[in-house]
Amino acid sequence: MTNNKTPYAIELRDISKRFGAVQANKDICLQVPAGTVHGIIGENGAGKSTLMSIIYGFYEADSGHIEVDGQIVDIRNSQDAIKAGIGMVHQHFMLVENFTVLENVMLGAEGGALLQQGMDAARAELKRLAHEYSLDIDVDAVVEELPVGLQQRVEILKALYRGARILILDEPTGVLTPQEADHLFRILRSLTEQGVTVLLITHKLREILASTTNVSVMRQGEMVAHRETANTDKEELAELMVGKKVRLKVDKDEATPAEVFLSAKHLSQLDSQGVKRLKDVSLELRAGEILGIAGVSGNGQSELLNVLSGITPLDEGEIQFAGQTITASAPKNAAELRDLKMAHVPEDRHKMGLVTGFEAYEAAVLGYHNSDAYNGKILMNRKAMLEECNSRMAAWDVRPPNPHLKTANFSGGNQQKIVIAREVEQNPDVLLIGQPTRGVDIGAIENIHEQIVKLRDSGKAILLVSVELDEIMALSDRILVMFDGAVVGELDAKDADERTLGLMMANAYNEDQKGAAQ
Amino acid sequence: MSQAKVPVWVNVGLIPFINIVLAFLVSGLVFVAIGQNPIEAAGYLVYGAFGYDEGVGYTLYYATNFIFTGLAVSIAFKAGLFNIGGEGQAYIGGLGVGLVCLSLDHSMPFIVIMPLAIIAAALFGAAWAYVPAYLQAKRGSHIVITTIMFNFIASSLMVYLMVNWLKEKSGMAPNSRTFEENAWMPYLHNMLSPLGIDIGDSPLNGAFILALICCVLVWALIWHTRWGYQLRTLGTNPTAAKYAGIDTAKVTIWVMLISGGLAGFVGINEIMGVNHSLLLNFTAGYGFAGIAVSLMGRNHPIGIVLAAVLFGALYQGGAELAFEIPTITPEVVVVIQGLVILFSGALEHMFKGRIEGFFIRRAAAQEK
Amino acid sequence: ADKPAVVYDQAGKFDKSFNEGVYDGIMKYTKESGVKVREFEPKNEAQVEQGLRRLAKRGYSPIVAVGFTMTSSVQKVAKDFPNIHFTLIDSVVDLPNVESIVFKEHEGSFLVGALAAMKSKTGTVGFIGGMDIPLVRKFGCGFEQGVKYVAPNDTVIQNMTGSTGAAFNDPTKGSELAKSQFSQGADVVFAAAGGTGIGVYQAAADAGHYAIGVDSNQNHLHPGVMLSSMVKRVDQAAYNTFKEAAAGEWKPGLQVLGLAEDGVDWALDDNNKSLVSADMEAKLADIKAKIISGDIKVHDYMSDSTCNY
Amino acid sequence: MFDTLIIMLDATLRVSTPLILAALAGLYAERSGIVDIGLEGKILGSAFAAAAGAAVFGSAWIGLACGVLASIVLALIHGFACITHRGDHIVSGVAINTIVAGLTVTLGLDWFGMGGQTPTLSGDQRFTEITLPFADALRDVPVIGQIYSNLLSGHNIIVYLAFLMVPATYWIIYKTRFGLRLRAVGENPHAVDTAGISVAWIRYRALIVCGILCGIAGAYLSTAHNAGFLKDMSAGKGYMALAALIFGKWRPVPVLFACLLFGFLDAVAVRLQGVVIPGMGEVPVQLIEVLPYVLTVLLLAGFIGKAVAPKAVGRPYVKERA
Ligand SMILES: Nc1ncnc2c1ncn2[C@@H]1O[C@H](COP(=O)(O)OP(=O)(O)OP(=O)(O)O)[C@@H](O)[C@H]1O
Ligand SMILES: Nc1ncnc2c1ncn2[C@@H]1O[C@H](COP(=O)(O)OP(=O)(O)OP(=O)(O)O)[C@@H](O)[C@H]1O
Ligand SMILES: [Mg+2]
Ligand SMILES: [Mg+2]
Repeated sequence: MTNNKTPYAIELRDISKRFGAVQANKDICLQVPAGTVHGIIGENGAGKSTLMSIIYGFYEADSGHIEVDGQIVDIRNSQDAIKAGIGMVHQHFMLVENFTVLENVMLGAEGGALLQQGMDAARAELKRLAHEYSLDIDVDAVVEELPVGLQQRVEILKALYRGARILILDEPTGVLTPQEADHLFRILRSLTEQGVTVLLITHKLREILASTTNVSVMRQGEMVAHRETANTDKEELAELMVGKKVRLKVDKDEATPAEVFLSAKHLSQLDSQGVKRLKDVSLELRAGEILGIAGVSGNGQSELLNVLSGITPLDEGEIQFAGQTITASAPKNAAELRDLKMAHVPEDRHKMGLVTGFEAYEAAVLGYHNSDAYNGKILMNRKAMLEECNSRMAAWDVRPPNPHLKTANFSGGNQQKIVIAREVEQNPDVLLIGQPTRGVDIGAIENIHEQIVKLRDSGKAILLVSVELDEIMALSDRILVMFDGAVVGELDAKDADERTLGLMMANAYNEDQKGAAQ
Repeated sequence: MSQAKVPVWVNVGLIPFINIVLAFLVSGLVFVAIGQNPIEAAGYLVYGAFGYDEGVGYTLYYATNFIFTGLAVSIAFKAGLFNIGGEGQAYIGGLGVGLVCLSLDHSMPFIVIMPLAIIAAALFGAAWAYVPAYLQAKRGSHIVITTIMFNFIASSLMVYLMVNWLKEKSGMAPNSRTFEENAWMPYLHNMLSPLGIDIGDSPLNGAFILALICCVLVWALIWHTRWGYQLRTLGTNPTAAKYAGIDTAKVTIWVMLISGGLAGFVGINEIMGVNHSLLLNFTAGYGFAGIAVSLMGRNHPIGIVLAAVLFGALYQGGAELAFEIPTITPEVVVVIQGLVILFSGALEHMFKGRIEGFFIRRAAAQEK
Repeated sequence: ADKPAVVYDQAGKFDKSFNEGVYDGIMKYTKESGVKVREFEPKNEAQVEQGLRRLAKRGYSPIVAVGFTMTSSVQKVAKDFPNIHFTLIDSVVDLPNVESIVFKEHEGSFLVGALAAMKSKTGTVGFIGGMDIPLVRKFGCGFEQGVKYVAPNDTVIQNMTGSTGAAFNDPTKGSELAKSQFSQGADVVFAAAGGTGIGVYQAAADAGHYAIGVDSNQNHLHPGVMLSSMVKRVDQAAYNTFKEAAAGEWKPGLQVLGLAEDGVDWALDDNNKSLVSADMEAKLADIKAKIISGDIKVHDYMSDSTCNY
Repeated sequence: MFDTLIIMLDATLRVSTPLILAALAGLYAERSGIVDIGLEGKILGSAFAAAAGAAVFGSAWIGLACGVLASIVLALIHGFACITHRGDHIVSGVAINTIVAGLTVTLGLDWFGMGGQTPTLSGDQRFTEITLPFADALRDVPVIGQIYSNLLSGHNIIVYLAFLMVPATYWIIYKTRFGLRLRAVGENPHAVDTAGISVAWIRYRALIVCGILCGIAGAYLSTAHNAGFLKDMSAGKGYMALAALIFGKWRPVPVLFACLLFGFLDAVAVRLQGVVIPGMGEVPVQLIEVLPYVLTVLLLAGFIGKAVAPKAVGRPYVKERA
């Protein structure tokens, strides 16, 4: 690094990429010295994944070029990138789930027209890699039967097997507990010691500070800053990401929990494959409190929301709500629960909360479309729907305030406002809310957090699911931690810190306590 | 954002138009390949379809079938279901019509038979759609495959019934006896002549009016009722439908019942309106053509009527063409139909990106 | 003016049998008289009537309608155009401007049945019908009588191809049925099945057995395999119709053509000469004479819908 | 009884041959993620091209080549629509079936003037039956000899080819690089793309193989099993093959058995006409005809096992955030 004669492991010059109307990357320049971990941060939609996909040949840049080890390389597809020694671990794994680990690793690098020859060679090479980087794995296991952490390991092995010298990791810790993440970073360190260069994308500033050499910040498709990690801090990075000073704290008073609005006992639920996704979950939700559910994504939080809101029927246990008892044999669907004043802001607004093909005024009644307010005897009452949509758009500052605009054409934050407005304006007793600020920028986040606290203060019960520990800690009055479909711990918000929650999320808290005791 | 900048008329007008023009251009090549002048052929086609009263009547008579099957395909499509079973549903719908006419024509007046026949067409068609719908809704069986299978099952069932039970004893072919005239759907030329309006003799009959009524009802149902709202939600975002508490299984089954019922109305036009007896193979591919009609009509009743008339014109004009030029078979129309499905269905994205890109760039340029 | 026309049935004019027979008659007429005959091949039920109506409107007369499937359409259109002459082949419509021509297929089938029995070495012969309708059973019944007349102890295996119109155009099934009959010992098969027959004859050729054609003279299809054909002179009927019409001698009413009228017959030409011995030929001539004279009474299946003779 | 069985099985082999070829063709397409209800159209198109080619050039082999070529072209059109332009697979399949149904008759009429048929083929224009070595000598050996001479011997070369294609397909799918990639692309095309392999190219190759096999199936219909082309002669075999493919759960050997079962039912249906079964009366042939379809529906409904399709089948591949 000090010797500026050494070419960079990878260097980007003026990379631009446009998707239709969206300029995802604009004149991006980046220099990464060999053998370092280089962090890239930026808000959702800043263009990080797009940039990495361009390096990996998944997308082709509209303009600009890439140099590897000082040589211009023409990367038109992933094949070219692999040849140039680039490997990538994607945000969403690129694995064939019903293949074995070995088959997945070999795919694209079979070493001949017949499989048998390559298979033996691959086995040997994987053994070597496993040994060298402590990446142990059963190569004959079928991938869909492996836990996510191991699936990620397969992805890394895939890249290394192809001889990657530059490894891109796109939000690798989103599915890991802090402890698993630490293990990953140890692996990365041993990789860099062998001369591998790592590009790391993450939202978690803590990880950036702990494991990178340099960090670059992207905002709205542009590269806005480069820093040496040693010379920066959380506050500066956050400000660079958003472009203004950020308050990382929410103001709220002490909660005054009152009567139980909703109680769930021993809930269990099976998915279509017969796998138990919820295991004996019990909880109580009181008026005037925010109950946070923490956990690594995919540990039953979504299923819990779905069962509580009536989207999927439960298989065992019972729910008490609004004087009704809901069981497997006496289920209530989402519409019936809405009538009992339960509202639900789903985790994924695109997949669930909205119909992106609908105009805003139509999407604004989703779930309440049977209500008398929107219906005449036979036909729907469009006028009433439009009037209500107009007034809500004004109240919640939805931009643009056009009820006829297709929902898809609002930005993420405004879509989220439409959903939250719809649910909150029905004046529910219980609000289930999942990932309220996912994909929403910091400005809008503040607003949404304020609204949630306001609702609590007016005596409603709120169940908050979020994978962002910061958000959970900032908003909740009480926190439940979920692991593998079960509730594995409960904390008062005052006692929560990142380490404790992290251990609980890995279901390692008790052992850790024991270890400490000894 | 990207859609906002593309004017609506581009998506509902220009792009479909280009697709159809392409289909016709390639059809023209087919004519050239068989040594016919495409312009001359088109001339016969247009004259045959629209050149004289009777021709127009035939065109609209064929269009009636296409409206029914086009609506059937499109309402299912709106709910995200691909109903390839229109053929079988139309067939069984016709069976229902035939059974009503055969059992009541001696004892009941037209005014009783007609509504009963219409109900029977809908019920029988719906019944044939019910099993695939139920299996899709409750067991996730792929409706495309099950409806294809049910087309074959319908055709065997009809052969069995016609040959063993419904065939007129004295006749050769497996046809039922001809209904008494009080079980005939009146011809439009007969309905209009008392009013002093003279249109040429053609098979165009009361079923055409039924088809137009169906268009209005389907339009209102889809866009102006809460049930239609649920259906569109299911069709565009099934997960959101679950979230909204919509009983997706129920909506799936109901929309398929309606779809099957609409297809069944082909039986009114063919059995009650034209053939006046129950016979084999009267559906003649109308069910499959419904796919093309609904694609071309962009799943909107107005579009479907236009597309149905276009297809009716092709059928009638094609018959005229084959009549005038014996070396051409009416099957050439089937080729055109296939090309329309190819270009306006399967290849709909071929120009879409580029055309939309053009308008987006133009809009962007204007902003600056 | 002389404006003859013809409407074929949906099998089309090149079905190698019935429609093609009409087509041959037309060719002959056109060649002799120089008058072109307007032809139309409808593709569906609605087009049959439409075609007839259109021809009538344009003043074509006589209009020959081929096949029993046209019956109801001819009935309707002929009523609407009393000045146009219609000739319906293979079915009957009783109107003053319609001539109906039907054939005594059972008589011709009797002859080829007798021939089959004479030729068979195994004592088993087969009959393959097209669509299972009385008209086709009439062929089968006549054939069976002919076989039994020559060899009362011979077995006649009978199969029908199907129950719909498609059964007249399913050579695959025809060939499967023929193979099945061969494997049951049949060594001569008679197919009265339109286009399906093509598959039957092919199977006979492949297996080295004999086949008998139907409607037109099909001996040329597989010389050495085609033992004969039961010809139904639709060509002659069509030819005569046009000829009579041109001469102003066309008459309405029913015409029944049998052996006596040369309406049906068995075919003997260069293609099958070597297969038919002089002895067989003589015997057939004798039987034919007896049928014409009434000494042999051939039961018509369609008279009582049974084959009890 | 034994003889009858042999005869039925013999017919089963003949009838199931086009089904086997077409179902394997479908297997390649669907394993690569492309739904192909255009099997029917490809068979029909090839049957026509093969018969036309054989009639014009006087050779069954040239006919076969024409048939295969025509079928590949149709497969490529399907690919162009579904792969290159991300069109709906079903719509494209329907379009191809419709176009072919009309075009074969239209061209046939123009070329041969025989109502859309081709001339009847004979001699070298057809694939004729091959007698296996010693078949005649062994004919009289009970059971084994009968099976060998009457059942196994005496089919045309395409029948043997079809049966050989089953182990060949098994080998290709499970033991070769192409097979690995093919299976992967039908399950998760993103994984294949990021592994540096072109999704489109694999799918195109799968469709070409599909075209070749459908082409052989079509040529079999018109130049081996029959002697010429007839309008609509594929008569639903493509759909039947699709049913067999589902029934065989997209795996070569089970697919073979599904085809044999369907072929057997067909052979039985031909022979059961008018047969009176004691106690049951006359069996309606339609009942047997309909069995394959009913069985497939029951299978899909999960009443007789579960049919799990390749995960990515029917979904156009778009590079986007998953
Ligand atoms: N395939 C695509 N088609 C159209 N637009 C796209 C596509 N992929 C990304 N975009 C858009 O490009 C922009 C940048 O997206 P990108 O995925 O690179 O962001 P990111 O920084 O990785 O965000 P996140 O933190 O949410 O992963 C966004 O506005 C996104 O909507
Ligand atoms: N995959 C995509 N394809 C097409 N357009 C997209 C895609 N993803 C996002 N967009 C469009 O890009 C625009 C920006 O979306 P994005 O969610 O990044 O907004 P944003 O700038 O983050 O706004 P907000 O601050 O409200 O969240 C929106 O209009 C959205 O419709
Ligand atoms: Mg990203
Ligand atoms: Mg955003």
